[in-house]
Amino acid sequence: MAETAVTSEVKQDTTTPAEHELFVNMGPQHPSTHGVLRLLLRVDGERVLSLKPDIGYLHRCFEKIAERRSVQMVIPYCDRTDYLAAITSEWAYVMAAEKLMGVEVPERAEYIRVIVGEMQRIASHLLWFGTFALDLGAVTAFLYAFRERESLFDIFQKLTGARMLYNYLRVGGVRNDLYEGFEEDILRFLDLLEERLIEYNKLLTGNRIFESRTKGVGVITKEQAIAYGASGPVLRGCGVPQDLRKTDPYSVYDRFEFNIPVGEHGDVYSRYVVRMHEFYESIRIIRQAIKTIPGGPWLGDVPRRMKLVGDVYTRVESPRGEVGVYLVGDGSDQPYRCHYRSPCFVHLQLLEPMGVGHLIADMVAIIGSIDIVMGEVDR
Amino acid sequence: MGLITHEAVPGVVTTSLRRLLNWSRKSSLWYMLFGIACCAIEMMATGASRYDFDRFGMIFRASPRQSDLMIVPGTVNEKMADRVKVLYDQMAEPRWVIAMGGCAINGGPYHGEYNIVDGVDKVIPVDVYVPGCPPRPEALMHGVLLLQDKIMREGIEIPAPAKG
Amino acid sequence: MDLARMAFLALAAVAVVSAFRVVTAPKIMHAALWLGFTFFLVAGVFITLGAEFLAAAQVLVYVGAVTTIILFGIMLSQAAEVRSREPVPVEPLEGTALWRRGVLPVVGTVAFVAIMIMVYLRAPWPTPATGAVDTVRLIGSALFTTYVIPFELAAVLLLIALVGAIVLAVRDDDKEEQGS
Amino acid sequence: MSDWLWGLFQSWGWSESAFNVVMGVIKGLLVTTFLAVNALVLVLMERKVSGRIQRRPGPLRTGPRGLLQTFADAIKLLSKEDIVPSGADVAVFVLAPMVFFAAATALWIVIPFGPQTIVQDLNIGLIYISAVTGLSVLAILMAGWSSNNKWSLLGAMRSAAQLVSYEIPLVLSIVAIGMMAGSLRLSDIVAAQQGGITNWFIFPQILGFLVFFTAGLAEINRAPFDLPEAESELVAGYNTEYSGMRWAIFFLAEYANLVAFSALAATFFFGGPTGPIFPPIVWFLIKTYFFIFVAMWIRWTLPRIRVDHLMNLGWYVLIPLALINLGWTGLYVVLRG
Amino acid sequence: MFRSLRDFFSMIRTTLIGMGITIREMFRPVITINYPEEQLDVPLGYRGIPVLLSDEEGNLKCVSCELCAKACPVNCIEIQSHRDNQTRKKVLDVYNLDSTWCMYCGLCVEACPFDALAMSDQFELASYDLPSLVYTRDQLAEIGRRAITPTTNIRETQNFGIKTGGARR
Amino acid sequence: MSEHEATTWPEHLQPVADALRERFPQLSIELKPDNWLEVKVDADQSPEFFRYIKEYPGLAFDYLLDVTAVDYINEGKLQVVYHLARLGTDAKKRGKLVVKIDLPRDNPRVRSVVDIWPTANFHEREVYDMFGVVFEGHPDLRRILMREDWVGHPLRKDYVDQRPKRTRVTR
Amino acid sequence: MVSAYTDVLIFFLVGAGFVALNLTLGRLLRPHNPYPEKLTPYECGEVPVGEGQAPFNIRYYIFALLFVVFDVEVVFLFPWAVVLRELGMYALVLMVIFLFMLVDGLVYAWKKGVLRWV
Repeated sequence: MAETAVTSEVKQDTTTPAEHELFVNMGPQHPSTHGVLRLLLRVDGERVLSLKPDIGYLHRCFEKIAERRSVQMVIPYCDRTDYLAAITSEWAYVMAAEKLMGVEVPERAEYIRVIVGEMQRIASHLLWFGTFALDLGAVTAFLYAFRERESLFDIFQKLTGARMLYNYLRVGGVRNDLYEGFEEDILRFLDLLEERLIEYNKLLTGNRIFESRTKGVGVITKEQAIAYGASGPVLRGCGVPQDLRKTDPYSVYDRFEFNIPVGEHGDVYSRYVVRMHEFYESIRIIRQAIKTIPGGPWLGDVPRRMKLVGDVYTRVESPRGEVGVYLVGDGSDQPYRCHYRSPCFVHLQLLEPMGVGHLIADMVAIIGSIDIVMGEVDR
Repeated sequence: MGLITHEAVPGVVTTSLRRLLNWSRKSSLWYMLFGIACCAIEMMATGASRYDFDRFGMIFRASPRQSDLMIVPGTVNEKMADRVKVLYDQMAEPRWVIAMGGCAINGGPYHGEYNIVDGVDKVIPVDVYVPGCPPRPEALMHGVLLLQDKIMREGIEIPAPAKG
Repeated sequence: MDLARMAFLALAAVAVVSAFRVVTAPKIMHAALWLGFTFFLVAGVFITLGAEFLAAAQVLVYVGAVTTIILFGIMLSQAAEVRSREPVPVEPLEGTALWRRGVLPVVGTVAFVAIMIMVYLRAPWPTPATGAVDTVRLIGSALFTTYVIPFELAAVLLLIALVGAIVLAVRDDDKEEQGS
Repeated sequence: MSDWLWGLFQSWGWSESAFNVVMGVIKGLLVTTFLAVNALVLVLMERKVSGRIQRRPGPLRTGPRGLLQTFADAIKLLSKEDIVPSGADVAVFVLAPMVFFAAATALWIVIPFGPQTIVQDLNIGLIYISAVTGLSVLAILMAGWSSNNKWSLLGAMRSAAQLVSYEIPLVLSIVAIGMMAGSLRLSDIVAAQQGGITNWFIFPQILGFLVFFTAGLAEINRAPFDLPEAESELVAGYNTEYSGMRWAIFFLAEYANLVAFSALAATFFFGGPTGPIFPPIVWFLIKTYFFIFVAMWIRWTLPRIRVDHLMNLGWYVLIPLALINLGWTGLYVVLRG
Repeated sequence: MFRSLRDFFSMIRTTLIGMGITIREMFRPVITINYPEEQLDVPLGYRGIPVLLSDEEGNLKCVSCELCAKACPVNCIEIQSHRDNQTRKKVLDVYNLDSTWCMYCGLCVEACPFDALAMSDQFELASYDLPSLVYTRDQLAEIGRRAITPTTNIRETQNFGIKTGGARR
Repeated sequence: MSEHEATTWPEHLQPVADALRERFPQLSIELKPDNWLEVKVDADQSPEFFRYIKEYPGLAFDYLLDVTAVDYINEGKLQVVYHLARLGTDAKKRGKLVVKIDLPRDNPRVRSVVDIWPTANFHEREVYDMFGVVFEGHPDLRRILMREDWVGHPLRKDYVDQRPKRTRVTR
Repeated sequence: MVSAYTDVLIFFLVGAGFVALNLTLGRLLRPHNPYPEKLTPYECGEVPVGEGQAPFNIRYYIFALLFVVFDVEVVFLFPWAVVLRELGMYALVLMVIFLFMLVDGLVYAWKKGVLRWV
């Protein structure tokens, strides 16, 4: 069995063990590393002295695959990069392809994209809420979040035909129109969610144990966050109001009214609060979009023969941060190169400044707070 | 070596004891909390309230020592393959493996790519294959039911039902 | 010979064997566990002598706390051979080592046993308490009437122990900070 | 029955001591059976309660309504391979669950099932309880140390520090009970609370109850103090390497401790196994299971507390509170005579 | 210390609030679907395994144009056909769909110009061995026929709810 | 690119272009969709360039989005692509910059930017892993996604998978 | 009185015996198939790195030390609890003095910060 260099490095270190220090492997199979993240911890008692993330346990060659498939065929693979927010990863890719091909997207399609994108954000945040609670030991909150997620999935299923990986966005629009009765379904769900969010807040957010576990833990400064290229709730938790939907609006986001929730302290709690507020903002956006959605086609005019020319970088605000797709075309219908910029890949580097000096128990909270999806990190 | 071996031993006592053992094993399949990719999320959803694995007596254990069932939920790549093997080895016998999703069965959508191990059965023996990408929770539960059938037949000569 | 006497002898004998194992156990962890077991047996001996309060205190303090502290000590110890789960190699004794490690302990032990026997022979032993006497109540009354001063002195002693422990630990920490 | 046996023994010409030994063994087996049955019920109850709280049915398919679930679990665990990891200290590894379970069993000697139904009504009952609960620290340290596993070791150190820290407030709150009753005998404590709800110790001892309940939860490793086995942090804590029956023994002992804790809470503060209409054993079960339910309810509500907060809670909050309670109880006892 | 005390009591207070929530949930009905006995209605348009559809006479609609196989991102469809000498029509001999490679994306159905393919509601595909996971023409056709029985009340053009053939407009 | 194109740029990008030209007069600047400015830089010029755009107050590109590479096998070059942005809600100050550096396919080497933007650490490791581009001055240039003993750089167009075949394991 | 405590001994033995019985019973039923890979200590799927047992920080020791001190104190408390009613205020005052000294030590420990968990 071949050892990775990280392992051998640790082996070198352990030949001269410092006083009361212990090397601990957290992952790839660990209940709270959200998949197959591996952390190499050097601990003194339970205090983390240094840590190294080791990734690649879910590297699935997405970028290579994209080079060998035609444009439409890549979309299902995009789903599988960030499998918790399939819509937003599709969106970034589809936008890039549209720009390269010069395809116009009908207005209705943009509205539908915004609606499903925000639904996806809610779904992703619900899962994050659940797993974060589970990491902190609150099993019941986890199951409650999944309960709500299932009712959202019912809508998704009716709309797209799948539970998680939708393959719903198309170059030039979306796959199918909203079904009849979608409006009632989603509005009913939003009402329910608002009710349940109060419950979540009572159960977890207000809880003293929860507060003491999250406040002041995993602090990063604004400067650190920017220097490390953080985005999404991690950046906003530090007080930087950076949200592509507002700062660099794509699609029709500039037509909706919503706020960018911003944290204060850059700790786990701030990130948590930012995400909890984003639920409400997403609800707001969906309500507005449902009210103002125009009629018309949901799929634009797409040339039968697709040709990708040039290169383009598009970015989309996913639930985890900024997803970017760098797409290069050479005139054929297959991307010449498709690079996927994942926010969590970048955030992983922040684990070290966040985690050093904290306890192992805090590591769990920190990993949960940056909401890692390994499929997206490793691609 | 215990009284109960993997081979079928004829006899009323051993058979009924065997049946009891199989019943207990199939009714209390504790699965290892082991998430790899997309399917892991569906696995979690299966454990959640809507579908509830606990109805089958299945709860998750974090340590492989205490788990009976390893659900491999996701793509196994070259870097992960060794770890999967180690984890499987560390499970206490009797142990079973469900390959969940196309990727774990034979690479699925990623088959043939560099770095992808085409199926977890190249690394560890698999008992039940559950295709889907990812399989719905019901599909996974269907797989579990199949596994329960298989466990019930272990060591007893009951003709296997026609596959379907 | 009644049951109590029998139990006394049996427990004492096992305790001696167990104490012997404390000294001879090749692994320090085992030695510590044997020690805990010995304490436990001594508590049993106390019971056969009618000192149930003392026995419970023995279990509470010695088995529960002192053995724990020893186990902690082993786990915290920096020396590799102490922590090791492998047996400690036995070296032959020679020269001054023989004197220091071989003869002296024997002399000390003999002297100790002699003193103990003397004490045993000369002390005015009370008759063993029988049946329903509430030893706790007796001890309580005695503690707060006859032995008030020693009782309060015990507090002082404990305080000193506490402060001493803290000082040692803190100093150890300081040293580390300078060292590293 | 005991009289009849005694007669039988006398007719055989056996001594009273032999009779006592035989009776002891019978009682021991009875209590062990009681614990095992309780554990079987509790595991199911926990899964059902957690299920209901989470809006799902819990075990359903094993036996009618899932009632046989724990039997299946037990048989499976019994027939599960037993792994002793390489590099483990085998003797200690094997011994640890024994010590843990033996301590859990021995605790039951002084717990009253009825006003007079106690295995042995020791007149140092309260000290005995304090002493025996302390033994589990040893077992956990043994388990964590001998496993040759880092997670086990971390879990063991954690739980040792936790148990050690919470033992003190627990014992201090027990001392206050002794003061209230003026005796360390559990039958006396039950007797002191006879005669209606107003005599229950919960009222003067509300602070003591708070301390006892919190420290007790920590002492038996129940959430939110289940740090030794914190799944999301330490995999499975000190029993990470234990499989099959050995692990089950730890599990069993923890449930035995939960029952003991609930029974003690009922005995100390809620009048013990007495009450109107029903026989004492029914009241014993009602009160005990009430606290078991509360413990489960708490477990499925709260997130896990962090280890340093746990220590702070123990040393900065519970011990001062316990001491204050001690002073208050002293005044109460002295002034009321 | 006073801070810790305050924390302790606020901890107890918030715990009681949380317990209020959980006990309330406890007396609400369970939301679990008791799977093998009862099953969630799979919505119209759910993407299970792709199946072959037949016309009223029970003949496969497929004309072996292989567009689905070309549209498949994972090449999970294997088609073999021959041209019938009399009718000059292609006859489908082999239509193998590897259900393990399939990602259930529905692109094949969208590519089919003849409404001969649809995503079914069939997802319980688990099996003990690998070969049985490759679905043959007849198996797929059988599932397809089951779905257009009149009881299911699904319009033919919308088999399983998915618009087949040219979902473009 | 040429002067007359520059006049069609959105107003807020003009100062950025001016600031770039001020120091690097030869720089070709191109406008891409979504108001991205694209510049091509030589490998030996890159350290100076990156430091300048980070530290010059008029530019201050503090936010490195992405580092990646493209293997143009037909042109015989590897192109490393940097995407940079400035943070801020003020639309006036926003600017987005694409920097492209062409490298030879055999022995591609370029100066690391980890000391300027720490976030480049993982990105550069990934590019090294996938393309074999060596980033000089990188603190820890190891493979990140692939196994440490992996042979070759998979995202190169001429990469061939040379793994031995695995066989099925049965009980 | 001794007989009361034979039960204690018996209970310990019965408890240990129950464990032993179960393990022996299990031996008849369970498979036993150790091989080196199976016996490797669990470390989240990795091959273990370094020793399984490293020494811990000395700070942990303080908790044990404090525990011993307080345990001894508790031993004094129990007899006092029993006789408090008879002896009255006098014993209460004595005990308050006694406890005061120990609390002193505890406060000292707080101030020194040795109760911080590492």
